[in-house]
Amino acid sequence: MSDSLDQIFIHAKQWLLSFISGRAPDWLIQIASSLINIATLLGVFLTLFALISVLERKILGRMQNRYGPNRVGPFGLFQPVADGIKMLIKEDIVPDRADKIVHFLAPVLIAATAILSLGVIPYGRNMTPFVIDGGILFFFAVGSTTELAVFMAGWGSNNKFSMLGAMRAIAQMISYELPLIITVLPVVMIVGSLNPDKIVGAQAAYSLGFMPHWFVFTPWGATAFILFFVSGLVESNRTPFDVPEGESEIVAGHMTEYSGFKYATFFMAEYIGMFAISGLGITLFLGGWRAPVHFLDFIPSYVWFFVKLSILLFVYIWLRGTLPRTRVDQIMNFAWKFMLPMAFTCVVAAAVWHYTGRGLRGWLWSLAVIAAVYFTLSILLDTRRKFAPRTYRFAE
Amino acid sequence: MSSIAFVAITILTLAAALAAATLQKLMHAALSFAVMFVGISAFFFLLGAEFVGLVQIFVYIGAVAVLIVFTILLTRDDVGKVQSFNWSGVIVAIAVFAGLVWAIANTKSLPLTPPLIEPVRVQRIGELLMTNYVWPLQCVGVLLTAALIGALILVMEEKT
Amino acid sequence: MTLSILLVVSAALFCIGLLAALSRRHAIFILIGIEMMLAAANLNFIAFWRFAPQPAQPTGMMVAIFAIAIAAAEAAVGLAMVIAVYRHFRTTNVDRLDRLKG
Amino acid sequence: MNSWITSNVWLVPAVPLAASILILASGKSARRSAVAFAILGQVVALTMSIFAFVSTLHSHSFRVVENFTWFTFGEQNLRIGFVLDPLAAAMLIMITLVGLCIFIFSIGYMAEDKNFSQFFAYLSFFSGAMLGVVVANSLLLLFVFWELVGLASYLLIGFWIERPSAAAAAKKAFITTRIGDMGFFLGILWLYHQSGTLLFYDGGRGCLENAGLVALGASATFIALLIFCGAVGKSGQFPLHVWLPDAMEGPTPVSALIHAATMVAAGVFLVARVYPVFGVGAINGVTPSLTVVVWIGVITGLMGALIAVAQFDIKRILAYSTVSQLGLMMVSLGVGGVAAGIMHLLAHGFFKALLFLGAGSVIHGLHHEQDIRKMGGLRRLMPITFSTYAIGMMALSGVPFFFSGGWTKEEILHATSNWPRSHLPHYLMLIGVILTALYMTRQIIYVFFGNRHAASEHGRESSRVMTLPLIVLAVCAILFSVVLTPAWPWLESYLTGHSARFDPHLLIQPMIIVSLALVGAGVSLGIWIYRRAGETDPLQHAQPALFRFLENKMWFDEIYERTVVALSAILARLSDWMDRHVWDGLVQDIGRIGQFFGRVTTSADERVINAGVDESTSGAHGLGRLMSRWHSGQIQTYLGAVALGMLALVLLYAWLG
Repeated sequence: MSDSLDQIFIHAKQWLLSFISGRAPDWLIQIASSLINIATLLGVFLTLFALISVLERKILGRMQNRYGPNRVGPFGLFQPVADGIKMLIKEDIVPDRADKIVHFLAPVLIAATAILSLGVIPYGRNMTPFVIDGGILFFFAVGSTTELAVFMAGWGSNNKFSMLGAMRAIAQMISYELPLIITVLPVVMIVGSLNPDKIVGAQAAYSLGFMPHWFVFTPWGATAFILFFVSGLVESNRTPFDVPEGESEIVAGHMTEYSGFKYATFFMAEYIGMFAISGLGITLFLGGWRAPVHFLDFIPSYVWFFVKLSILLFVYIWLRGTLPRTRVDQIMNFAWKFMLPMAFTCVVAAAVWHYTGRGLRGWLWSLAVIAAVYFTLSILLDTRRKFAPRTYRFAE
Repeated sequence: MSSIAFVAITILTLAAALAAATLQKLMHAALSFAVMFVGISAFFFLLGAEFVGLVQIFVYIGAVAVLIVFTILLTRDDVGKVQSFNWSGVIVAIAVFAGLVWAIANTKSLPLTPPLIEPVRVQRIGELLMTNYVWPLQCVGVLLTAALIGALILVMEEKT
Repeated sequence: MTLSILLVVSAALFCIGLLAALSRRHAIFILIGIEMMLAAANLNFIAFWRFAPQPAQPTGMMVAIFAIAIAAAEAAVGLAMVIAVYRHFRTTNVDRLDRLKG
Repeated sequence: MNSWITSNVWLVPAVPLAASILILASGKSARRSAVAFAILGQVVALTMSIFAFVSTLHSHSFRVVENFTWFTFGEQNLRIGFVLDPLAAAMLIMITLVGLCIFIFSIGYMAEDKNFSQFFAYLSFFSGAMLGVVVANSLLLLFVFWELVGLASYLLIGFWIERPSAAAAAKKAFITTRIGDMGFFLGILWLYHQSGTLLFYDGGRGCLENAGLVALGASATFIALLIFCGAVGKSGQFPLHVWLPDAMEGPTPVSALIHAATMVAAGVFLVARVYPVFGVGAINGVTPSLTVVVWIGVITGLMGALIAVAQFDIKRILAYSTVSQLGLMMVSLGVGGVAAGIMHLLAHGFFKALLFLGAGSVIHGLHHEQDIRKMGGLRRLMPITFSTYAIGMMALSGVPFFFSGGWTKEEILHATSNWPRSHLPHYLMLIGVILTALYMTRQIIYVFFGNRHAASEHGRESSRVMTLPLIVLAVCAILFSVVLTPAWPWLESYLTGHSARFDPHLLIQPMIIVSLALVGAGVSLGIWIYRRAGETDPLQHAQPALFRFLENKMWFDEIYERTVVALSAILARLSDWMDRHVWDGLVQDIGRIGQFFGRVTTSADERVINAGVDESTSGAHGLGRLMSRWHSGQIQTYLGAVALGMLALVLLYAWLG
């Protein structure tokens, strides 16, 4: 029963396709199946987007000891509908001497890339929308085009603030793209393939019944996941690193000149980017749609995926609620001086772990390597930057 | 189906390339340049070399396009002025094109149909990289670091 | 989709790159032209690999990969130079950058 | 007994030479020391000569030879040496004795001359050189001293250099003797070439000994004649006698020493010394060279005597008499009477020196008046000079019995009489004797007898220092005849190496009577012609044309002037012209050719090379400029070029492939 429940969506799709499978040529069938995938994907994640946008405000509220939006619908659940309608009916202002085409294309491109990156994540047992041999690479390739889109947004609106915001965003995203990819490297190295399904497959086994072989439980896996999660935060311009559209400084960064539906798409793209990054994180480190314990296997795979996803999202929102915004140069330094070396050590630690027999001994050895590098780095970075005495500068 | 795709992609790429070559507005040209590379990677997908396509997107659109756009940004003061367009280049290009086409037409063994192949998996490429092509890989590594440092030095603001 | 047609397409791409390099006055567009030419070359490599009698060693692909890497490095350095030249000469108009005149 | 002197007989010439050098070194003002050195030198030389003469008496055909190597060049070495034999010894005595008398005479004669010491230096230099000629054993050494003698004669003739005539006379003497010496030098070379040695006597290998003579072979006559040229030049024989009369320009002691006793005798001595060469291949004593000697002697003798008759200058008459006497000596040598010639040479040395010194004291007395027509009646004014002069005149004209000249002349006539070749020379010599007697009596009458003329008004006798040598010489002229008489021909035997026997019967010889008759005829003819001697010479009155002919020395000077001198002038001008036009022209042409080539190369250089190089450089420059236009700095043009190039390659490849 669990299997049929697990594969319910797949069967549904097969059922739909059966209508046209007989009559149409095969490329039409292919297109149809990919269309179905896309449709379900959009449906699921757009509703999730709406839900999360409200939940985020309610959770933040609760964190700040206040209620979130609770006026619209029961417990404020219809708030996204209200927001959506608000966005739609707002006038779409385009700056006069802005670069019309670029201005218009920017939001489209951002949304497209975000959605594209969703396509390769395995949501459940053989529920990966597009199975590409170099799935992970596809994810990052598409991810990297967001910078161009952000730039187009910044440039198209012909506004100094937006331009500056775009610059900052791009700088930030480029410098964190490197650690992001290098943390993924150990996983791919251990699994030996760029295909997400194979990666999830590699985390299938359980040791002693209740210990799943997720990579996050290996020393290098843990550090890699943390680094991956932080880079993910930066990639999606989330809270601690949401400098580009830091309200207090440069209005809305590259999105200042956008209003109405274009702004909505930017907003949506941001959330979908967040979903994609966390989805990938889950696939790589948290065993994808695998159950944490063996005996909970009966629950369908996609349920586990979304449970893990919601946990990660909560962490996102949690972070947004608590951490202050970091300065741009601190972000940069942090990336190049701490994240990159640590990422490389994860690769080394993974190698050590692998060659010392993947057992406890390997575990300990890789932990030692990581600990050693961590401490030297902290000493190195720390000594040179004692906390500068607080200097007060008053406006003249 | 693939022939239709082939035609579509060709049109997309060539149009984007022509736009990149001829558009007066620099930014539009640069962006069409990026679009062209999407077209080219599509080509690669079509020819069964996914990995190269992905790398193409990743490298060109991810890095080079951004670089170009940034350079255009940094050298903006005369962007507004109309850049003159000299026609001798066009003539030479057309001549070369005609020459190449003539050469292609003349070589006998070319009109082949694509044989069926199983797609090259990334793992296979990884193996090759690590076995036959280790030396070129190291050289490219050195080259890239050198380029990195070189570019940095060239662009670094003098401390004065 | 025969090989010769593909080659014609890549030749076209190459010539468009040449056109860009030769006719545009802006320094960056010369680089863009060069990138196009390189891409056309990659296309040829992959095409020949694809149409080669199977089972062909994927050398074409390997060469393409390395070519892409090198082209990227070249682009980076080229653009750095353009910026340096701009900072020095306050112009990127190639016609005026003829200090190496004979 | 070879005494010390025989082995180093070279000391005899060395002493006077050293004396002359000392005089010169001690400077012009040291008059007294100059005389002392000169006289001392001469006395030492005389004593050494006497010792040498005594040492040669002991053995027959005495000959001592001292040879040594002068210098070596390559592997050949030149040997010279000194010889002492009767001929040399006799000559040594005669030269030194006569020299001493002349030295003493010239003290008085040259007293008021300003470069007095220089005169004595030259005199002793001359006597040293003459002694050298006599004792030389090698023809080359003889030639060296021969040249020194020539030099000395030049210096002495031209002593009063400020007088142009003296300078011209010295130059003339030197040049004419040089012409003779040239022949002499060629003879030496030829002889050396033939015989390989110039030494006279070298232990059998000398050129005068048999080995050397045989080596000469056929060329002996020519060598002899060439050497005879030297003798002709030096002794003033027929063609080259013109310098002797002009040499009278020198002071009288010089004339006495050089032109009476010594230098002119050198030629005769040379022929006597080298006589074996003349005698090679003689057919009963007659060789072609000797015949030539005879005829030259005859011509000179007659010519000298004839001219002497027509001269008015007291010294010129004596000069021409010397010429004729030398001719006579040459004839005696030519006909084979070597000893007779030498004996006449010695006797002539004494009485001719006596006559010259007499003339000198006459000139000195009459304050340098030399024309005999202005003299006369000096008999009472200058008795000593008159008496010694008369003795000299008697000896010269050949009066036999008491006077040496007579005996020697008689010997010569005897020798010429039995010359197998022809008797003509004998008869011509007889005429010569008559003529000699004639012109001597003419001179005596003009100078000493007759009434006094203008110049002789204040004539008075010379001082003792001048008359003493006259007396000594007069005594010698007389005593010398003792050894010459045929009764006891000691000197002849001494010279020829035979033993001499005293035989009074030989005293009377037919030839003596003939010569006595001839002399008597000559003297009486002279007295008869010149007893009314006045301003004009009777002969001139009788035969004016002939007389003028003789007076002008048979126009020899003029002939020579027109011929030899003119010829040489022509030659000089020709060579000058040759030099200026031919050689100079040639050099010019070569230079011009060189210039021509230079011009050709420079023009080639300019037009061809420079132009070429410039052309190529400008070509390269043009090409460079053309190419540089391509370097427009536009990067796109470069790219375009690259593309086109590539296209071309592709097409080429496709087209070829």
